[in-house]
Amino acid sequence: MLLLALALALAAAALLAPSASAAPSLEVLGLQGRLSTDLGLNSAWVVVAGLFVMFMQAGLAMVEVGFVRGKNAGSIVAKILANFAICGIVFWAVGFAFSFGSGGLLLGTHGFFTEGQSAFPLAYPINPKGVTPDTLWFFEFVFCAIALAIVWGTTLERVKFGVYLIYAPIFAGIIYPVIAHWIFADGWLRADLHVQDFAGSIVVDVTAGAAALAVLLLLGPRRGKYAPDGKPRAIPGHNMPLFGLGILILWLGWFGFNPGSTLNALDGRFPEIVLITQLAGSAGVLAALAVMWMLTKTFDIGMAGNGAIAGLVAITGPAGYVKPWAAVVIGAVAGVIVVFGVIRIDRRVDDPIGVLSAHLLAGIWGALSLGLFATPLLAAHNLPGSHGGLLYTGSFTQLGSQAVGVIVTFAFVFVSSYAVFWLIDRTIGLRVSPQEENVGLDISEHGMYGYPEQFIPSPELIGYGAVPASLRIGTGPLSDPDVTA
Amino acid sequence: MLLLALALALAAAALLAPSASAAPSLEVLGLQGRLSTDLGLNSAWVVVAGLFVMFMQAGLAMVEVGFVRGKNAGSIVAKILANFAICGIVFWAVGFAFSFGSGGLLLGTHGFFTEGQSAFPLAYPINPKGVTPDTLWFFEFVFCAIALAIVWGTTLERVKFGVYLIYAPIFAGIIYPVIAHWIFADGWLRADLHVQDFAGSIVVDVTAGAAALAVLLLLGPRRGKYAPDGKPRAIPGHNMPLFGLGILILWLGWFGFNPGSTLNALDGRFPEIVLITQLAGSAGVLAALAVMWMLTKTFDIGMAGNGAIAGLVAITGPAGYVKPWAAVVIGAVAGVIVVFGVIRIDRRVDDPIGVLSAHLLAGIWGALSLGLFATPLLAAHNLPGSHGGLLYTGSFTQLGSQAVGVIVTFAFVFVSSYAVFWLIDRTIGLRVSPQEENVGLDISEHGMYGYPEQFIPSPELIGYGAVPASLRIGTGPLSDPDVTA
Amino acid sequence: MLLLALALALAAAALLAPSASAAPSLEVLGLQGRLSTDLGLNSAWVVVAGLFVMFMQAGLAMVEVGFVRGKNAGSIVAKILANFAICGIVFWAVGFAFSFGSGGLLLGTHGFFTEGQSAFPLAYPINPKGVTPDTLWFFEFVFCAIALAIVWGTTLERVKFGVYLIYAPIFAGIIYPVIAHWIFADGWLRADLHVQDFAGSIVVDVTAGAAALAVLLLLGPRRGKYAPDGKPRAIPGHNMPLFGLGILILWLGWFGFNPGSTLNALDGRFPEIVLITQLAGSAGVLAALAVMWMLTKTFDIGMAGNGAIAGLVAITGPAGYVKPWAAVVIGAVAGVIVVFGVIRIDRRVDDPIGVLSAHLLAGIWGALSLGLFATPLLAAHNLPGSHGGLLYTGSFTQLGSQAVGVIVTFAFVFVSSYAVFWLIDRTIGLRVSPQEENVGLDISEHGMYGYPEQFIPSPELIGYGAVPASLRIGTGPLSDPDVTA
Amino acid sequence: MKKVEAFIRHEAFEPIRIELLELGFPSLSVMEAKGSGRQRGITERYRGAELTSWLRPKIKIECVVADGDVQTIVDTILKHGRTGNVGDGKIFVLPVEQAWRVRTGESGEEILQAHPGEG
Amino acid sequence: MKKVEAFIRHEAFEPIRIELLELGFPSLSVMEAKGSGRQRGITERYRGAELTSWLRPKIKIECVVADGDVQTIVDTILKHGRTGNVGDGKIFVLPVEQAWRVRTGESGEEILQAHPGEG
Amino acid sequence: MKKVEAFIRHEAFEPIRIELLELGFPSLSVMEAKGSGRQRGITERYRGAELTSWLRPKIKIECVVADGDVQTIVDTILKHGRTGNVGDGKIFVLPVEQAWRVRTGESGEEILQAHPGEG
Ligand SMILES: Nc1ncnc2c1ncn2[C@@H]1O[C@H](COP(=O)(O)OP(=O)(O)O)[C@@H](O)[C@H]1O
Ligand SMILES: Nc1ncnc2c1ncn2[C@@H]1O[C@H](COP(=O)(O)OP(=O)(O)O)[C@@H](O)[C@H]1O
Ligand SMILES: Nc1ncnc2c1ncn2[C@@H]1O[C@H](COP(=O)(O)OP(=O)(O)O)[C@@H](O)[C@H]1O
Repeated sequence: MLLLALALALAAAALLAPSASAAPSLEVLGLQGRLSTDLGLNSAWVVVAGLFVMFMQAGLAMVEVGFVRGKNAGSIVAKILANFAICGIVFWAVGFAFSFGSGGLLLGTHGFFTEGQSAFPLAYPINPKGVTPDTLWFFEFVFCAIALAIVWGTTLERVKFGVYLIYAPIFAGIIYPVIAHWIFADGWLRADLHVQDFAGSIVVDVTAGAAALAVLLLLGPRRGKYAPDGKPRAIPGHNMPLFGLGILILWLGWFGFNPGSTLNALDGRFPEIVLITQLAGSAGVLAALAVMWMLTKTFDIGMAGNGAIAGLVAITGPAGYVKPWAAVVIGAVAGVIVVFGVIRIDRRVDDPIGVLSAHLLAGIWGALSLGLFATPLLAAHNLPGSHGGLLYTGSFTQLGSQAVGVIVTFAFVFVSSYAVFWLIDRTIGLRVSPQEENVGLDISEHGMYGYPEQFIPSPELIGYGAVPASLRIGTGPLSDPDVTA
Repeated sequence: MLLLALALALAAAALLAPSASAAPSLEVLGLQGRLSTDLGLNSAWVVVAGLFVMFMQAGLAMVEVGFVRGKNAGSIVAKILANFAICGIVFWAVGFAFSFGSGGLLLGTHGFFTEGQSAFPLAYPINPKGVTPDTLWFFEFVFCAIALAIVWGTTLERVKFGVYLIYAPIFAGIIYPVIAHWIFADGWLRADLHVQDFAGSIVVDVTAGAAALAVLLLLGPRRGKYAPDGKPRAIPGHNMPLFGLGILILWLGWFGFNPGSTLNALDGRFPEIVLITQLAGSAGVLAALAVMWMLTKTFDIGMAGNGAIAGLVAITGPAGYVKPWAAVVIGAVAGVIVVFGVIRIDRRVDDPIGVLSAHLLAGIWGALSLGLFATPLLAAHNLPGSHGGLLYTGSFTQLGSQAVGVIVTFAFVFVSSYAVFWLIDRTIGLRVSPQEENVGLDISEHGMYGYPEQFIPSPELIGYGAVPASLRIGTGPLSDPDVTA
Repeated sequence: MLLLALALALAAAALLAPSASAAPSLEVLGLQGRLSTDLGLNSAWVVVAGLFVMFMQAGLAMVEVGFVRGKNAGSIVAKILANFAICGIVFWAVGFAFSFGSGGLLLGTHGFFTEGQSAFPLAYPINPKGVTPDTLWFFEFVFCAIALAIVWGTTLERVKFGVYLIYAPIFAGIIYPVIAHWIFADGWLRADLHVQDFAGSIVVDVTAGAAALAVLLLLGPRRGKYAPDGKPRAIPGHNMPLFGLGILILWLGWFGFNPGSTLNALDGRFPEIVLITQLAGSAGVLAALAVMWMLTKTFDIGMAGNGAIAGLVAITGPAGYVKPWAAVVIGAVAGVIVVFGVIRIDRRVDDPIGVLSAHLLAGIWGALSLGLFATPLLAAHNLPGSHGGLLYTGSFTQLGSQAVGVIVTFAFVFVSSYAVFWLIDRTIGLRVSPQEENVGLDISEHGMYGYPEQFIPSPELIGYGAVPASLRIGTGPLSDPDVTA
Repeated sequence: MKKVEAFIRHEAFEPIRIELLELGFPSLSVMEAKGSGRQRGITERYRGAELTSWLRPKIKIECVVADGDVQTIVDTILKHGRTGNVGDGKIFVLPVEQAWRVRTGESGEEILQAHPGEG
Repeated sequence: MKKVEAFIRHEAFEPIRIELLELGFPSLSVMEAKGSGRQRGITERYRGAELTSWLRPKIKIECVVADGDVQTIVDTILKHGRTGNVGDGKIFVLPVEQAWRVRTGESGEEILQAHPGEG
Repeated sequence: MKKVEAFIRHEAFEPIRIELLELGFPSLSVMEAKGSGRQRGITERYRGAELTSWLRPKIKIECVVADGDVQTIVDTILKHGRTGNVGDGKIFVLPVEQAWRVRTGESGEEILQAHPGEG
């Protein structure tokens, strides 16, 4: 009802709003068939790239499903759907305008409800080599949505469902847009400090990681995670095959994430970024496997997957700035970071899928690595005024900018998110009761197990026993003598 | 054997058929490198969009797997593969010609076996802004295939496998093509009555829903679904994570479904349709979650997914005709419809995955909503002669056309499908025996459980016990004292 | 550490290597916005097609997960990730240069580390109608990666993890590149003998099958597979739904595999190849289902999937050479072959997922079928100097070439792989111990079950029992009286 | 005290449970079991190879009752468990020497079922 | 010899196992069971329809011991199994007539638990 | 009548079942169990953290036979169950007072196994 009311209000507002722009609108141009082939090509490429990024929702869902216990597996599904749904509406209504709308160094102030084509300086027609505003919306929306999805990784198996419904609009409406505006659009970090982030090591991963840390500190560990003596204990996820499927989907999605961030199919950059992305992911897997083998003499499945993510997260920021060989180095270092990160962090705080290691730490490393390995040519191409990395220029300038970008982002997101979560904790509460946690979120929050046949006694499941006698058929010739109807 | 014979006959026919067209064929033009960039771009975009639609087969498969009991999970796989396979061959041989071949108001009569490029008025070279005929074939084929897949949603866990093999060719060969011709191509509903359906709320969803209802009425509920007093009882699906994966894959596929239906990457419309699709899906999820929470105080996972589907189904018809704000309204209403639909319908007939609510009801709503919210500009662009919606024009004309489109489609598909299913029921029978239903379709129709380790006693599974003594190795130093070889 | 050292060495090498080419590099052209729209379009299409091929890693993973026992399901994930990772780095460092770098009839000798745009004769700027070198790299890399993944299909549930780490670099670095060079690039089989293989029935499937046979002969069957009297016994895979998901993902991927092999969006060929691919897959499913039904009166799920793969494998080679009707014949024959292949081969050697039938036999049939059904027009278009098939020309010439291509490929790959595996067997050993095999690879190689909750007693899993008394909360009003915290 | 152990078909359990509840016997435990007896094995097929299964799924009921209640329990199980086909199952009665209720630590016959007023 | 059979909550098992081990009783077996007793059923919801579950998951412990050890075992289970809420479970004791160790073929009371030195 | 209960390794069951069938004892039931005894726990690893498992999977056989058949059953289990390693399992014999066949309602010793001609 509330939602309907909101929708109708929006509708009214939109109908009344005067169409601000004087230039022939894209819509009219398109209907007249006057769009250029280049614009069509760029938009098609970026929409398709965005589709692969959207699919990362499924990837993350499967990773989380795989890494939680079976009694909480269903809740992941509801969580992903609700957050993705909220993000879609909020990012359309306000998030996109705040982040990519024209405005100033602090915040975009135009383009609410994607109204006004000229409100978006990165899109056509203001940037005639680019994509249509709706294309830009979609591509940036899926970024925001995956960042939001990552936030919750630290909260699995114990957070109240209501927390999503409160924080998601705030994140998609203002927290993420602020950072995106500052670093991806024309905000101060980019314009004044030349902070560089090709596809979001900072904007997506550091942001998500900072928020994930904020909620985790308030939420505390899962029951039983730490023995009375404080030693962490393994709470293994219940399904490695689905985890593996998730990792492969995420990897696939990254080929939309990084190469699509060119917002362009015509500058010849995106295929090389595909290669660079692959190399970093490869190196992340191999480094993580190797380190784990040295530590435990086993080839840890979860760590191999975490290594892939770490490598891919780390290359996200520098993907458009570095040479292929550097991608191997960046990915391998990320793979090492993630292993030690997971093991160390596990001693203190309970991060079920490794968000703090694979996203926050690897994202920071990725942001800084750009300051080490960016070639001057690519730095200049991507942002005139920015600098090549230490390795090429001998100068710490870009590295310093990167560090500032990371610190500012972390501070802003952590503080604002902590405040929001603190308020939630003081009001409706962040965490389900111990009883609910014991029995699992599927049954306590969603009324039904994710795997009913595993948890409900078969005599009570229709089709496995609970067929009332009155429905039984008589005896007769049976092919399987042990099956009666 | 039969199939081979058929194939050889086709081969002979194809070899003998004179190549009808006089103009230089696309094949020759292409081989000479004389195709235009625009045609290449359009075709590439539409093929890629079609790939995402094709992937919806996997999405629907996972939704169905998740929503059935474990003993019937494997049969979904065989079902999807067989139907998809049949549809491919039949839609190539005759379905495409009937639906999109040139001909008349009732049925296409040219272009069997995709022969004759000029037989397809919507494709290049007759429509030089469009796509190649094979591209059109693929895009329309995946639509037909998903419609066919949806039909079976009401029949899960009790229908005979043979039913698919009989009905699938009829549906893909004639039932679906008739409707597609009438509404998508140059049939009477579109040409004379200006029925509008951008991407198939009617053609795909009402069609599938009508056929699904026909077979359901003949088939009856699953054993035990209704208590002796007639009260419906929950038969929970066995796997919410795979259900969730399926929903996300379907959502992804919808970004091919709707935006790809522009059949064009150059009119600038498809990115906005991406946005509109997302908004409706979002609103569907949130409305369904909200309504269920009001009804039961739980966040129902299955309903969240059904809400997404309902929102996406509803926007399928009007996607190319409405403003973004209207998509929010359309999706939210669909989300409400689906909840009450599922609950009410469950009292009377047994629809395991909610086809009648999420596809039939939401599809009808989507078709009608176009008559409410279509903007005059977009209506004129999509089909000269059609009208804007009630909200803009104050006229019921388009709404009336839409209603006629729904009624005609429902009537034609329901009656023809009912006849076919009635005949099947009277001959080989629609339904497996009660014993087979009890033991599950996996074992009774396919000879093996979908999850053998869950149903076969471990002592009888090789590797879990059934290793004959003769294969055992002697004793020796074992690292795990409890494992002998 | 080793990896890091390697990476740093590579970095040094790359930094020092003089940029060989004199022409303005693609990078510079692109940065200046001087790339042609056609090049952008072709590259975008081929990158996207490559993404669908990359996704086949997930498809194969799910097929293998589905077809193994639950105790080995997790190991599939680690296997896929490790092989994919290794392949990425090795194919970048050397594999691509050996296969597609310019050089001679035997091996490419330029373009290590993808350096030197002019080193790749199939790519722009040498072939200005084509794609950028990085695009070509990615597309060919995902081919190599899937071939490598297929190799391991015969070894599941008993091979040591270390074997992957040794063989993968050799396969991706030299064995596969040799065959790719000979048949896909400008090697002797293609240049001198006009062996034709559109998308890899030989290069991918015969290659993978030959290596898979080599390792299988050395490895032997799974324990208990053959009864003491030599009769094969069924070891059913544990998860048909994930198997089905895998098949559908593979099918989707094939629409990148075959149509993307045009390396071009502008010659109008790729949409027809989409149609042809679908027809062969369809026919494969239906033929396999039909034959199995005749043999066993059940609709075998696994065989339906194997039939799809066989049909798709068989059409891979001739996809760009034949008419649609021929695709139906080729696919149907492959579907028959795979059924008898699986059943016969199962009597002698233990091939858990049917690599030898669905890839090796179907691949050989596909390669030969090109010699039967290739139209002269398309043969000439694809490779001037090659011949149409027997059916059109009455000549055995092309058929003979195809047979030579198959034999040479099989011989080279089988012998070289057998040698490598023999060496591994004699040194670290190919196979885990009987105890490890009994307990499953997940626990023995990776330290944790793929489904911990299925194998670890619930009282020992945190959250299902093992919460120490000290963490229990007191009594109080509980909504579910049976849950204490 | 006696322990009644019964191996029955899954679909027989629900009516048995309901009638026992009505008769004042809410307390019992069940377990999944597999059994072989007079019924033949069934043959499954997997990609052409065969697998024969001799054990069929059953529910095992365990219910400890006072000596005088044994016949009631047995009769209820017999009444609802019978289809007349092989595989209907078996009932066994074993002696029990002592019983405790964990919640209170009480022992003896009176703890076996819920007290009339408690239920 | 006696067989102690106990139906308990899952979370009670771990401390019971640990204390029995310390007391010199490492040998026991457990099974998953579902039980109904005084606790009420719970209601689950699935897409608007209801499903009532009367059986709740329990762990069944089976432990065969010498006659004199029965009370120790029972006491340990009572100690850790009690939360005071309905659903804590029951313990039963049954007579056992003979026992064998499969590994050696030995029989008798002394095979029930590991010998002190064997561990 | 006696009930033979045996906890054995999974891989021992198949030969035991076959030999019992040949000896005229087709009727038995099995359940999954987990046990601890003299065997040590094993340690699993998950992303760097450890998990120790003390309980190992076993099959529990339950077979009710006439008094005179106990030794045959026990011998068969001992014969095929023994590998000589710790963890081979245990066999227990319990008294049974009465038995019914659900299919016919008959009771007594003769219902325990299939009649010679019936099988
Ligand atoms: N002697 C026995 N000991 C243990 N379980 C038995 C015994 N006899 C039968 N059962 C159990 O009862 C089930 C049904 O036995 P069956 O012989 O088929 O019954 P019927 O004789 O009524 O046809 C078996 O699957 C098994 O679980
Ligand atoms: N008479 C009995 N026979 C078999 N199992 C029983 C019996 N009584 C209780 N149980 C088992 O004990 C569990 C707890 O029983 P309940 O009556 O709830 O305990 P309490 O009386 O302590 O509240 C039940 O779920 C069931 O598994
Ligand atoms: N006293 C007992 N009570 C119940 N089960 C037992 C007992 N002793 C052993 N078991 C079962 O037998 C299995 C093997 O026991 P174990 O002590 O390892 O045998 P062994 O002494 O031959 O090495 C255990 O896992 C457990 O399931």
